[in-house]
This record gives sequence, C-alpha cells and structure tokens, in this order.
Amino acid sequence: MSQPFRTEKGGRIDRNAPLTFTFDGEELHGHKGDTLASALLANGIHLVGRSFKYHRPRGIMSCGSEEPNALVGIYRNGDQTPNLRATQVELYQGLQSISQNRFPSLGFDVGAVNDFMSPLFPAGFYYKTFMWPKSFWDRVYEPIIRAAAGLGKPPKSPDHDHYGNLYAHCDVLVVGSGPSGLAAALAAAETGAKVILCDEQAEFGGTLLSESSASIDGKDPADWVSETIAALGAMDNVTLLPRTTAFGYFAHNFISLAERVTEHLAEADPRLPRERLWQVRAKEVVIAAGAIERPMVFPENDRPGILLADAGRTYLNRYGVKVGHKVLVATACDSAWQAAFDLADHGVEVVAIADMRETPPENLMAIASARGIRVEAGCVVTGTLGRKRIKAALLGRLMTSGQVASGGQVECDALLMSGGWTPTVSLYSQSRGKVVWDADKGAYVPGVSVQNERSTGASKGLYGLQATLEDGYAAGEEAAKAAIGKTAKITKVAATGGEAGYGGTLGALPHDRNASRVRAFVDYQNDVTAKDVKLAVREGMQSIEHIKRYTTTGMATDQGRLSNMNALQIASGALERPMTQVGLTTFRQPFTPTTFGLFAGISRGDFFDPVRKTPSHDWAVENGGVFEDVGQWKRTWYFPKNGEDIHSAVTRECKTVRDSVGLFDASTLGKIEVVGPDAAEFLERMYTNPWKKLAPGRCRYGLLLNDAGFITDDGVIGRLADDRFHVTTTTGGAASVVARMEDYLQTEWPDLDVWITSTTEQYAVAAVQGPKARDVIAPFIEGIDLSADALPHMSVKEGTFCGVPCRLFRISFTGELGFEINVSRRHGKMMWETLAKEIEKHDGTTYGTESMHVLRAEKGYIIVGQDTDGTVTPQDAGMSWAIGKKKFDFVGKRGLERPDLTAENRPQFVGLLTKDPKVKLEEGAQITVAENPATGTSAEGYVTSSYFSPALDRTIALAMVKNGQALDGKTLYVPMPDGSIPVEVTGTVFYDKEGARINV
Amino acid sequence: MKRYSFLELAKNAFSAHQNWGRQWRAPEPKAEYDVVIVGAGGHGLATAYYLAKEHGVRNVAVLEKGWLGGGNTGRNTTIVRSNYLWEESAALYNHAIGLWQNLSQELNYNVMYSARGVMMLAHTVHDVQVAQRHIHANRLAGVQNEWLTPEQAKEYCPPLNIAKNIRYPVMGAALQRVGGTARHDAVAWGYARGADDMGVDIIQNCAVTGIRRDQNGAVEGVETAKGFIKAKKVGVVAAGHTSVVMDMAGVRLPLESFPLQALVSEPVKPAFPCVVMSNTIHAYISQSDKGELVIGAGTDQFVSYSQTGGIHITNHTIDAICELFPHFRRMRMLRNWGGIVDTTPDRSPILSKTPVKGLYVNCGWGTGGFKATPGSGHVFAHTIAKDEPHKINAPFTIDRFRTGRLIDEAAAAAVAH
Amino acid sequence: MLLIYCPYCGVERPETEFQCGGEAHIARPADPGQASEEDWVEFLYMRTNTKGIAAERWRHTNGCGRFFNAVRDTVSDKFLKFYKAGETMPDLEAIAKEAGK
Amino acid sequence: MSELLANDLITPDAGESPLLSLGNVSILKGAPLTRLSLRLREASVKDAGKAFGASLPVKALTCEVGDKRAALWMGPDEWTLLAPEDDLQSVFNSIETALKDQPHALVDISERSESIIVSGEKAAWLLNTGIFIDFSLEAFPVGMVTRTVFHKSPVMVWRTGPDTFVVEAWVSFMDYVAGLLVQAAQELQAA
Repeated sequence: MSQPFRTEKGGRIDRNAPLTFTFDGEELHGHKGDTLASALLANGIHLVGRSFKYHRPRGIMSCGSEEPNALVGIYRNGDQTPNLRATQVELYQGLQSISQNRFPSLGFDVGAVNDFMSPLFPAGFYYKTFMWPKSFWDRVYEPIIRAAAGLGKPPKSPDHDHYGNLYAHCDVLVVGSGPSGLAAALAAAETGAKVILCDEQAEFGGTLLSESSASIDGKDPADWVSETIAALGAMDNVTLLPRTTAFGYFAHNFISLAERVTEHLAEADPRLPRERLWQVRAKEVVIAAGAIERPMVFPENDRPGILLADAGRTYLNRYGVKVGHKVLVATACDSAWQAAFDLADHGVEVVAIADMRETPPENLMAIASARGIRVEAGCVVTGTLGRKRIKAALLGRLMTSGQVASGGQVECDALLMSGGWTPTVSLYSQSRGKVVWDADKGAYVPGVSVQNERSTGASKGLYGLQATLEDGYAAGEEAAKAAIGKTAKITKVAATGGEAGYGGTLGALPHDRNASRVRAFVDYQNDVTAKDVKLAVREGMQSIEHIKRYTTTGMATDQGRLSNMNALQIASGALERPMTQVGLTTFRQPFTPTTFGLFAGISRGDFFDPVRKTPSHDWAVENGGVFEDVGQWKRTWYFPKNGEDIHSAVTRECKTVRDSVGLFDASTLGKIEVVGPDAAEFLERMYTNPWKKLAPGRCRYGLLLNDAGFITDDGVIGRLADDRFHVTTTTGGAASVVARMEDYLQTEWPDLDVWITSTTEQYAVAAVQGPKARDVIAPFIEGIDLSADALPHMSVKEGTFCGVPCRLFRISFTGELGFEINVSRRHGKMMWETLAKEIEKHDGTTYGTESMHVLRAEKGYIIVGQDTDGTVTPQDAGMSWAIGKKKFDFVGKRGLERPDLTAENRPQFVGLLTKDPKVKLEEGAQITVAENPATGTSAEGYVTSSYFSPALDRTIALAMVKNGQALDGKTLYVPMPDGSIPVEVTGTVFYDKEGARINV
Repeated sequence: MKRYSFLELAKNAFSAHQNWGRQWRAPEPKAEYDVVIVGAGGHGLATAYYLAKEHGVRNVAVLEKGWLGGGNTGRNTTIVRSNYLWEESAALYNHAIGLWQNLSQELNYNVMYSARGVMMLAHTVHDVQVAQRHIHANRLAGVQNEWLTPEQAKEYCPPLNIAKNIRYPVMGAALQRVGGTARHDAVAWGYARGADDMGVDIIQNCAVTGIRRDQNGAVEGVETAKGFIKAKKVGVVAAGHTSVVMDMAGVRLPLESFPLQALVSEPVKPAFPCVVMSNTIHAYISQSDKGELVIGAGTDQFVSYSQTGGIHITNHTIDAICELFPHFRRMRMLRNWGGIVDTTPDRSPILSKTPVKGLYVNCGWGTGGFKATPGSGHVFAHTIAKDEPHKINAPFTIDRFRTGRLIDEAAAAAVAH
Repeated sequence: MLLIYCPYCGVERPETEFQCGGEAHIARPADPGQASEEDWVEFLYMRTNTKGIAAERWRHTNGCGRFFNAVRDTVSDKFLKFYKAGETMPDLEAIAKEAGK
Repeated sequence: MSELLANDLITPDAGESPLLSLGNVSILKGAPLTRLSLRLREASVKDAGKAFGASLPVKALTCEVGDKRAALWMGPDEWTLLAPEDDLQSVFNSIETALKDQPHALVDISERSESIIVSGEKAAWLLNTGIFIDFSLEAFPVGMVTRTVFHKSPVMVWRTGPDTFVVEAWVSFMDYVAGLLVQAAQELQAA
C-alpha cells in the first residue's frame, strides 16, 4: 500500500477508502477521490506516455482537461477506450489502465528512434519527401507513417454501453464552478431564475478546492464551496451538473453539455447511461471557465517530472500528493510562488525558485526567505537532464544585454513551471465572439458578446478571490435580469487571498545552449518545437493558420489550449510583426474530446430510424415473407414457399396473379385527401392531367411534375364527390408531395378553397389482382355492385368490407382485373387475414414488391424513381397522353417548353428484348449502337428495369433510349464485361397489348 | 525554387534547416495583370498554375481575402473519386484523377494522394440499382468502378458492419479503387509554390470589393483592399462566396451557399483502411495519416455564411457512422468545423464563361469540389487562356439552367417508389 | 440548431420542427405561358444567395404547417424579423440599419 | 385521473397492459377515439363549433373541451376534433350539415394516429429525452397542444394535467415513440 509521494495528511481524498488499480499491468494503490494521475504521482510515477512524433518519454503535466501528455487507455467492460486523460479519469476499485503509443513497452519504445533522427523530421518534412518512387507512397511510406502515427489503439468491439439525451431550457446556464461561477449561480438562482450549473470536474469548486492561502466569509474556501453547493442544491430552480462539460456553443444560445454518468463507478447500474447529452437552450449564459497555466518554452521542457506549477499545488492540496522530493520552481509571475510555499510547508525540499523577473515582489521574497527557500531572481531554466524523469535543471542568468549567462545546475526530481495564465476563452470563441488583446493583462480576453453570454472571473483575465467573487455575483445578477427581468438581494461574502494570475512570459525563453541542437517544446502532444514555428515562418507561412497547419501546433487533442499563446509569440517574433497582427486560430467545438456515442445517442439498432410497418407485417413475418426497406417502411419483397429463392418465388407469384389471383399490401402508398369546393381546380393546377370533368366515382392516373418539367411522382386519383378527391402517391413521395401541395396552396394560390390532409396511415390497402379478383372480394363487400358495368376499370365506390366502411377502387397495376380495398387502419390486419385465407380457395397467392414490379413491367407501367430519374419528361416516358393539352397552366407546363426539353434525340421510354430470351439484362446497363463500343463511347441509353417475365416465359426489359420510340425493331447492344448483348427495341407493353384482361 | 527531396532534407538537417527558402513570396500587387484569379483556394491556385505552366500566361495574380487554402480547401474531408454517373461529370472528375496520380511529382510537393479506394454503400434495392447504373456507365466511359458483395465489402473494409439485422443492412457497395484521399493543405501549398515559382503573384489579405467594367461591359479589373488592379480577364473561383463576388459584376447565378460540417476524432492507430460513403444514411468516413477518423456530415438546410452548423446534423452523421462501424462508438470527437458550399440545382459545377466579356466563373461544386481540384484548375485555365471552354468543361455552362440541359447528379440518385 | 419563432403559433421552437423553403418573395409568374426563358430560369433557379440580411421562407412542418417568412443575417444566423406569408417584404435595409449592420 | 382535462374522452385502453409503470411515471396506451381534421376559414369557426359540441379555439396551441368533445388548435385554419369512437358518423354528419354552404374540409383521421398517456412526476422529464420543448407549466400550461418532433418522429403533445400528457404519433411511428420512451425511463429504476 506504499504510496511514497502521498502526504501524511490533508487533501480531499478519502484516506479510509483505499483503492487498487493497475497501470500497464502493475498493481498500484490510491484512494477514493484520486484521479488516475494523482494516484500515479502518489506512487512516484511520472512517465505515463510517449509523444506523437518523436516518441519522447512524457509525464503528467497538468491536473485538468488540458493535459497533453498523460493520455491512457482504460479497460472497462472488456474493451479499451483510448486517449483518456489520466488527469480526468477518476480512480475506482479495479481500474485498469495502459500507456499508449509505445512498443513494446513504455520504458523501452523502439519508436524512440525517431527522437534520434529528429533532425530529419522538422515541421512539414513529409511534404518534401516520400515522393519517389511514385508507387511507394501507397505501398510503403504511407503504411509506415500511419502505423507510427495515432495515439491509442481504437476499441476492438462494439460498445455495450448506452447514452442518454435530454433537451433542457433554462434562464441562466453557468459554466464552471470556481469562485466566479458559484457566485454567479447564487446571484442568478436567488432571483428565482432557472439555473443550470455545470462543471467538468467531479467536484464543484474549481481552484477553491486547492486553495490554501485564502478565506471566504472567514472560512476555508473549500468549506464555503460545500455550503454554497448545499444551498444551491436545495433550490428547486437549480440543476447541478458535476462531471459535465459544456463542449459546444452554437447559434441562438444553444449549448451542448456532456454529462459523464457512470464512468467513475467501479460498477454501474446497466440501466444508467454511460454519458448523457444535454442540449440546452439557455436564455443567458455565464462563462466561468477559469484560466489555465502556460508552460514555459525552454530547452528540454518536456521531461517527465516537469509540471505546471498550479498542477503541483493542486496535487498537493487537493489530492495529498507531492510531485517530488526535490522540487525546482521556475516562474515568470507571482502565482507559482505559492506552490513553492505550500510544498515547503509539507516538508518537500524546494531547491530553488527561479524567477525570470529581476526583482520579484518583496512580500514573496520575505515569505520564501522565512521558509529558507533559495530564490534565483532574473533566472531562467535553460535545459534539463534525465530521460525518463528529470534529474537536474540548468539555470541561466538573464543579462541586460539580452544574453544568458550560465547559472549552474540544480539537482531536482520535479520542476514546476509557470509562464503565466491564459484565460479559457474557448466557449466564448465558439459563441462567435472575437477575443481582444488586453495588454495590461497580457492575455486575449473576451470582447463584445455576440450571443446572450458574458464571461466572468479568470475566463476574462480577472484574478484574486474578492474580485472574482464580486464579478461573479454581478454576472449572475445581470444574466438573471436579462433572462427574467428580476433581481434579488443576496448576501455577498467577502474574501481574501487567491492566486494572482497576472504577468508571466510568452514564447521561447532565451538560453545559452546551441540553438541548433536543443529543442524547446511548444505543443507537447504533437512534438512541435519553437524551431518548427520559426521554420514555418522562414518558409513563407505568414498566417497563424498556416503556421498551425504546417507545424501542427495547436492541433493536438488539447486544441492548443496550452500551446497557442506561446506559438503565437514565437511566430510574432519570427515575422517581426506584433502578436495582434499575426491573427488567432479559432476554437472549435468540442471543448474537450467528446464520445461519438454521446452524439449518436439513442439512434441505434431498431431505433436508428423509425421502422414503419404495414398491417400485414406480422402475418408476413409468420408466413416467411422477406422484406425490403423502402424509405422507413418495411415492405414484403416476396413470399418464398418451401425454400424458394427469390427467382422461383417471384415466378410463382406472378404466374398465380395472371392465372388466378394475388393479394398485395399497398398500404405504404401515400394517400392524400383533397377536399373543398376548389379541389378539382387545385388538382388541375398541380397535375398534368385534366380533372374537372372527372365524374365522382371515377379515377384517373395522375402525373406530377416539378416546375422544371420533369416527372416527380404519380398515382391514381379517385373522385369521391364533387369536392373530395382521394389522391395516391408513390411510397417514397408521400411526404414530399404533401409538402409541395401545401407550398403551392399556401404561397401561390391562397385564394383557393381547398385543403389537403394526409391519410396515408388512416387506411390499410389491400390490392387484389387477377382474373379471380372479383370472386375473392365479393363475399366480403357490401353496398357496392361489383359488376363490370357498375364498377368499371378506373372507378371508386364506398361500401363496407366485412361490415367495416371501405373505399373500393377498381384499379390495376398488373394489367389484370384488380381492386384496391381501403379500410381504416385498425381493420387492416383483419382485412389482410380474411383475404389471405380467401385467395387460398382460388389457388391464389400473396405477392410482394418484386412481383409487383415484374407484373407492371410486363404491362409497361413506369415506376417513378426507377424508370424515371428526375430528368424525364412525360413525353420522354411516352405519356404525352397524360397532359391536359387545353389547360392554361399546371406545375411543369412552362418548364416543358424549354429548349432542351423539346429537343430532338431525347431519351425515350422503350421496351427491350434480348435476342436470347434467357439472357436477362442488368438494370443500369448501358445501351450502344455499336456492338463493341470503344471506351468513352456515349451511351444511347440505359436499362431501367429488367426481369424474367413468367407470362412471356422470357426476359424483358424497359429502357430509356435516345429517340427510342423511332427505333422500334432495331437492334442495339448492351456491352458487358464478358461480351455484348444484342437487344431489339420494342414497345413498352409486353403482355396483353390490347388491354383486354383489365376490362372484365 | 529549391527542389524537395529526401537528400535535400538530409542536407538541411546539417544546417538545422536554416536554409530552406520561402515556398511562396508575399508580393504587393502590380498595377496590372493579364489575368486576375479571385480566390486562392485549391481550384484558384491550380488555375493560376496551369495558366502559367501550360498556356504561358505568367502575369497572373491570385487574390485572396484571407489566407491561401483557408476556405473549403482547408476544411473538407479530402475525398478523391470520379465514379459519377453522367459522362460529362465522369469525364471531368476522371480528368482530375489522371492529374492526381502524378501531382506530387508534378509539383515536387507531396500531396499524399492515397489511392486507398472509395467504397459507396448500397442499403436498399433502389441503392443497388443506382450503384449498378453508375458502374455500367462508368465502365463504358472508362472510369474504374466495381461492385462488391457485402462480404467483399467487409473484406475490403473490416470494420464495416454487414449484419443483416441492422436497420439499413449493407446490400453491397460500389468500389473505386483509384479513389482515395489527399492532403488538402498540401494541394493548396504545392500549387501555390509551383505557381509562385513561375511568377504568379499570390496576394493574401486582399479582398476583392468590386469588379470594374468598361463602357462596353467588358471586364477592366478589380477593386481590392489594396487598390484597383487592372486586368483584361478575371476568373472567379471563390467557393462559398461566388454569388457575392459575381454580384459585383451584376451576374446572377443559380447558387445557394449552405453550411457543410466535418469533424475528426482523436488520432488512433490504423483502424480504417479506405474511404466509405453512404448516401442513404448520410455519412462518409476515412482515417487520416495522422490517425484521425475524418467524417463528413450533410449540409444544413438554410443559406448561411457563418461557417458553423447545427449539432443535430452532426448527431445524425455520427449515429450513421456508429451504426456502420459500431466499434467507433467509444471514439471521441476532437474537432468539428464548417465550410460554405455553393450548390447548384443539378449538383454539378459551373465552369464557364459568363455574359460579361473577360469574366469567367468556376463554382457550384457543392460538397465535392476537392476531388476535382487539379482537373478543374486545368480546364478552367484553358477556358481563360483561350476564351473558350476545354471540351471537358464545355457542358458545364450557366446556360444549361435556361435550356434545361442539366447534368443532374442528384436526380440520378433520386429516391421514390 | 436554430431557434425559430412561428408567427402563427406565437412561440419559438427548435429548427427541427421547420423546413427552410429558400429565398422568399420569388413569385411564380402568374401566366407561365407568357413567361420568357429568362423569366422562367430566374423563377426556377436564380437566387440572390445574400451574404448578409435576407428574407427567406420557412414552413412549420412539424407544427402548424404554415409557411411564413423570416429575415435573417446569413453571416451571424441571427433572425431579425418573422412575418406571415402574404405580407409584403419588409425594408431589408431599414432592418439592417436597425441591427447595426 | 378525474381532475384531468377531457377525462371523459381520453382514457387508457382497457384491453392493453401499461407500457410502463414506475412510481414516478407511467405510459398507457390510449383508447380508440374519433379524430377528425377540420379545415375552414375564420367565418365558419362559430358554426362549426356549435355543430361539433365544443367551440373551435382560435388562440394558437390551445384546446376547447366540451362534453365528450375536444377541439384542438393545430394551425390557424386547422383543428383536430376528438370525440368518442362511436360518435364518428354523427359528429361527421352534423358538421357536414352545418357547414353545407361554407367552404371547409372535414376528413376522418381517427386511425391515422395512436395515443399514449404519459403521466407522473417524471413525465415532462421523460418527454424531454426526445422533445425539445420547455414543459415547465409556465411555458407549457395544462391544455396546451402542439405538434412537434420526438427524436426522428413527428408527434403531437397535449398536456391534459400538470403531470399528464397525451402523446400521439402516426400509427407506424408509435412503436418507435413508445419504445424509446420506455427505454429512456429505464434509468429511473436505477439506484
């Protein structure tokens, strides 16, 4: 249980709750309340990963979500999740973690050879080589590069966890729960406003949880946090969301949050989601995201054991972990001194504070002196020693000349550094606000608000407890006032202490080393050095965006939160332009890497998209039906019997329909009820056909174009009464036809007294087709005379089916005597089962969409979307007859008159018969005049539909062929990889050309 | 121009890389050019490159309002393929494929064209029909494209879920083996370096604010943030902002600009060997050489120049990806961004002369312009130099919308029945 | 996901309830037969594609079903006005001025 | 549920077992109903209401409830009329008769959709797992009715009590809607 770097006491960990975990297989111990990072450090483990490019040993550097180095894989539920930050992973009993990007082991990584060859691999080196021989890129270079790149290994198995979603509205969303965030939440909540407070950490409080030298309301800041959270938690109008990252700020004050629900638990109830996506519409937002400390860019600043100063302090005060036994503190500002003092107070040897400033503040000097800490003022770190852990640091004395004089070597096992603080402006930037340079603060801070948000506290560069609390209260009040127009009196507390985040340094630090030999890292994870940035500038990259892309600085998984400011300063120096003129890269969502599963949410499996089923669905399942997806619908494709394949099933189904009778579920076809005095006039304007003279009780095939003149939909339309039409559409077109009708009705012809209502799902539709169709339905229909005279082809009547009301259409999509019975949806199952039983008596069959396609093709009926493709006019489709010639206007009429639509040589709808009746053409196959066309020959057309026709006992095909209608009887060719297939151009009707069968 | 090579790299290592020259200059604009190209994206830079290289027109300026390659060139998912349906399209994109194959060597800049194959999934009977039609048409046109069964698709792309019981099972795929990806920035930079070397002035941070025309209506030059620049010919290649720029010359276009989003995951070790696209469930994915999964989303439904999009679009893209590749559900999104795509009614580009003498336009690539970069630049350079289109881009006129002679790639995949 | 005010429902709703219908106030020629080629291509395809303040159509498809119009800044995506179908096009320049553009 | 709006009309389907029954939320299938879509112009609103038995609300997103009747505002010229299952013909005929000379469209949509009744303390929370509407009582009071979207399905939501919502979806979408609601509620059972 030895944790050599654990303090005797203190910290917020639960010392009574010891935990066991593993790292690269080694069993280690920690406590409840630890992160993986703090527990590793407690065990003296700094080396946790290898860098991206040079495979350099890297250690834990920070204590938050900005961590660039300590990315690990975590095993859970039998699989591994890569690239998790050890600084964010909460420790639980049995946690299994592994290091990444190393082979064979973290300690001995062959990839580290890259580090020795690094002179060959400056920024952008890959653009300059790997080009010869040409074929080697795909086969040799790229595979090697790909294998070397990447961080962790991807998961190997599907994710068994699930993810939740919640849409939420609030008056005030507060992001971050440090002093300013808590104050803002309090101030807003007191007004009665609905407040959501979220924080990415497990515990609320932010920096207050590691604050040792301050007090709020006379209390330890951590105690004030507990009281405040308790008070907020007791209010109905407040929602507290710990472990919740606000990762995206979108238009119209839409903020997305990722709540981690179970990942911190050793065993989670499987009913809980792993993570939950909160999609929040906030009237007002308070961004209290704090600031993060900046690394210092000195040579070899990346050794394990080198941490940010505040991280060292947080590990000590919050987690009870000493980052080392002999610690050097390097800084350019005040805040790091407190880390040194706290460490000294816990008995850690602080070997020195090296402050770049010639004269650090006297009060700090005095405290240091009281603790016996050596202070090296005007001193900078110029290098470090040690490979897998820092052993010593080189100091340099800054001279007035700008030169650096050697300042000797200091032994140490940890180095804490602080280059100053950078406000976290990511969310503000995502809200599309433009940051502005604040020279006093030495930082980019939020400028004018573009959306309803304001930043507060350190996220706008404000430091010190009293000031941030006051600012937080004000931000909360302002937000609540803006959201709900109310204010409230609240008791504001006073505070003392808190870190001063002002000052610091930017960019590469001066040193006395051989510049061409040493590397000072700017972007740790992507191994970008100060030299790389300078090289990019030398090569002509002037925009910061170019520098970023060329060097990859800022493109690692921390999105440059640690590196951007230093890179900018180095670029600014190299370009000899003020930093503010170099530009800034944009922060993108997500703020921190966010699980794909969270975005996908519940959309998986059968809930990926609604599965729409027809009333015959269950029957079809029970009877072995095979389904196809048509839009969201499941339609029965064919009904195989006794192990039939699709071909035999379809052949049997088609034959049976022609010989006796078949039953088909047509429920998915779109249905629209068009009602009102102007119903006929409206259809007259929408469809190509004339409608006004259609008598009630009769039907007509309708063709719908777009205003460009191309066919978009079709269907049979029945007139039920003078002012009532029953319109059918294609299955896929149902929604879009309604939408287009509404569009014309509402915006072009609002004066028409007509309304449209979708009734697709009101009715179940059974198509009974075949010579015996009448016999099949007759026993069940009442109130309708089924005789050919009373109910001729293309007519509709209302009556009952088995006693329930029905609309009976006599129509046919097979060329046989046919009926389509519409009953209300609830009776659809009854109707289907009744008819399915009845057809058996007539040796009939149920049939699916495939047979439907074959049967209609034998008759040359088009299927919109298969035989047409959005480029086909009625004339092309051989359907000039469907156009009402005398009509003043209809949708598409003017479009049809455009030059190319009336041109010669347009593709036209024809039939094709292969010379060999057994050869079935492939749908989509191209048609040429030449038997063996040269590559690049323009096709004369293509096969739109192709089937084996049981009725003809041969294959048939439909096609679009240039000028095809004039080519009747001519031979064309369908060139295939294994030879050309000769075909004869025919009419489109293959079966019962006179149409006698339909009129019986 | 210093040639790039491994040897050169090694040599420079000894001088700590202090001696690499600029890849391109940062010139101030001259008073007059033979040709001004508006927009220093991949297409604009390629146009300038081929004007100089193949037509000897070297007195050329490329004006860029921001930084070169900063528009859609630097924001897309870098897919390269040519298996389009109509012979006009196939010819155009295949022309590009031909140029892609030698582009690194041509430019002496590794653009990392990686012919790892582009697989387009079919999920329904209708998808299969559409895919087959493409394959047949492509074969006749000499464009490589082949049909894979679900099992073959899985063999080509092992992470693919071909289970029969998923919501939209994979029924097969069309594979173009010469399709793949390339490094987007490198394309812009390589063309910039090559064009610059031949004397082309690339002028960044120089927004065009007006197009000046003489009394006969012909182009005289452009007003810019850096003053008036005279030019007899102006080629507008300002994807996303084409309507805005062309409006300066009073030319109306059938364009709408939509936000298009893309995203990458955190980098991981090789997990995805090719490019997979699915039109039915709206997603496309590949893995970059750096290890990031690169994923494309659909467009938002409204015109916008905000370069941002809605999260619901992203959600739908990722749910589709996770359905096809369930292993990736635990992967994490690193970065999500948006571009602006000019979209034409027939989803094919316009590469054309305009009613204004001396004004040429290259636009309307929608979501798929990157793949055409070399071909587009090549034929557009021809169009400008000769004042008449190359035979490949001759059909891609503005006038086709009047006559109805569309090249309708969207309609051909139309869903119905 | 935009937040859109429906002037018929009188509430703001998420974009997923709506369908965008593109540029507003493009009238279909009253007598298409008399429309020239140019008129028709203008109606069918030509769009201003404004960068800045523009009027566009929306339909509250998963709501009241009505088409209405909105004025939006296509750079910031901020809505500046919503109005019912059939109402005359507002003065976009005045709206722009008011919005400080 | 006696204090609920339209409780003489909206009842659970006696033949169906609850889809979900937790302490703080339950989902019941609604019994069949007569549903009519009525479209007309402003001038006919009064007559239509009289004939129906509940006046047609003209305020957006509201309802008017009468004896075994409810009229729901769906759009400025669109109402959904609810009545007991058996009253279909009589209601249809009386409206048709009353509006004989006025332009209108009356269409039977009784079976186009199905309803579920989601009630309990966590009802609003549960709906918010898929619907992006603020269901606080101030923003969405009892009686408010609207069409909206639940994940990828269009739905109609009608608040009939502080903790009770009627959710309707087209029949073929109901498995999706109800299935997801039941799934989302599972975590409420977790510790």
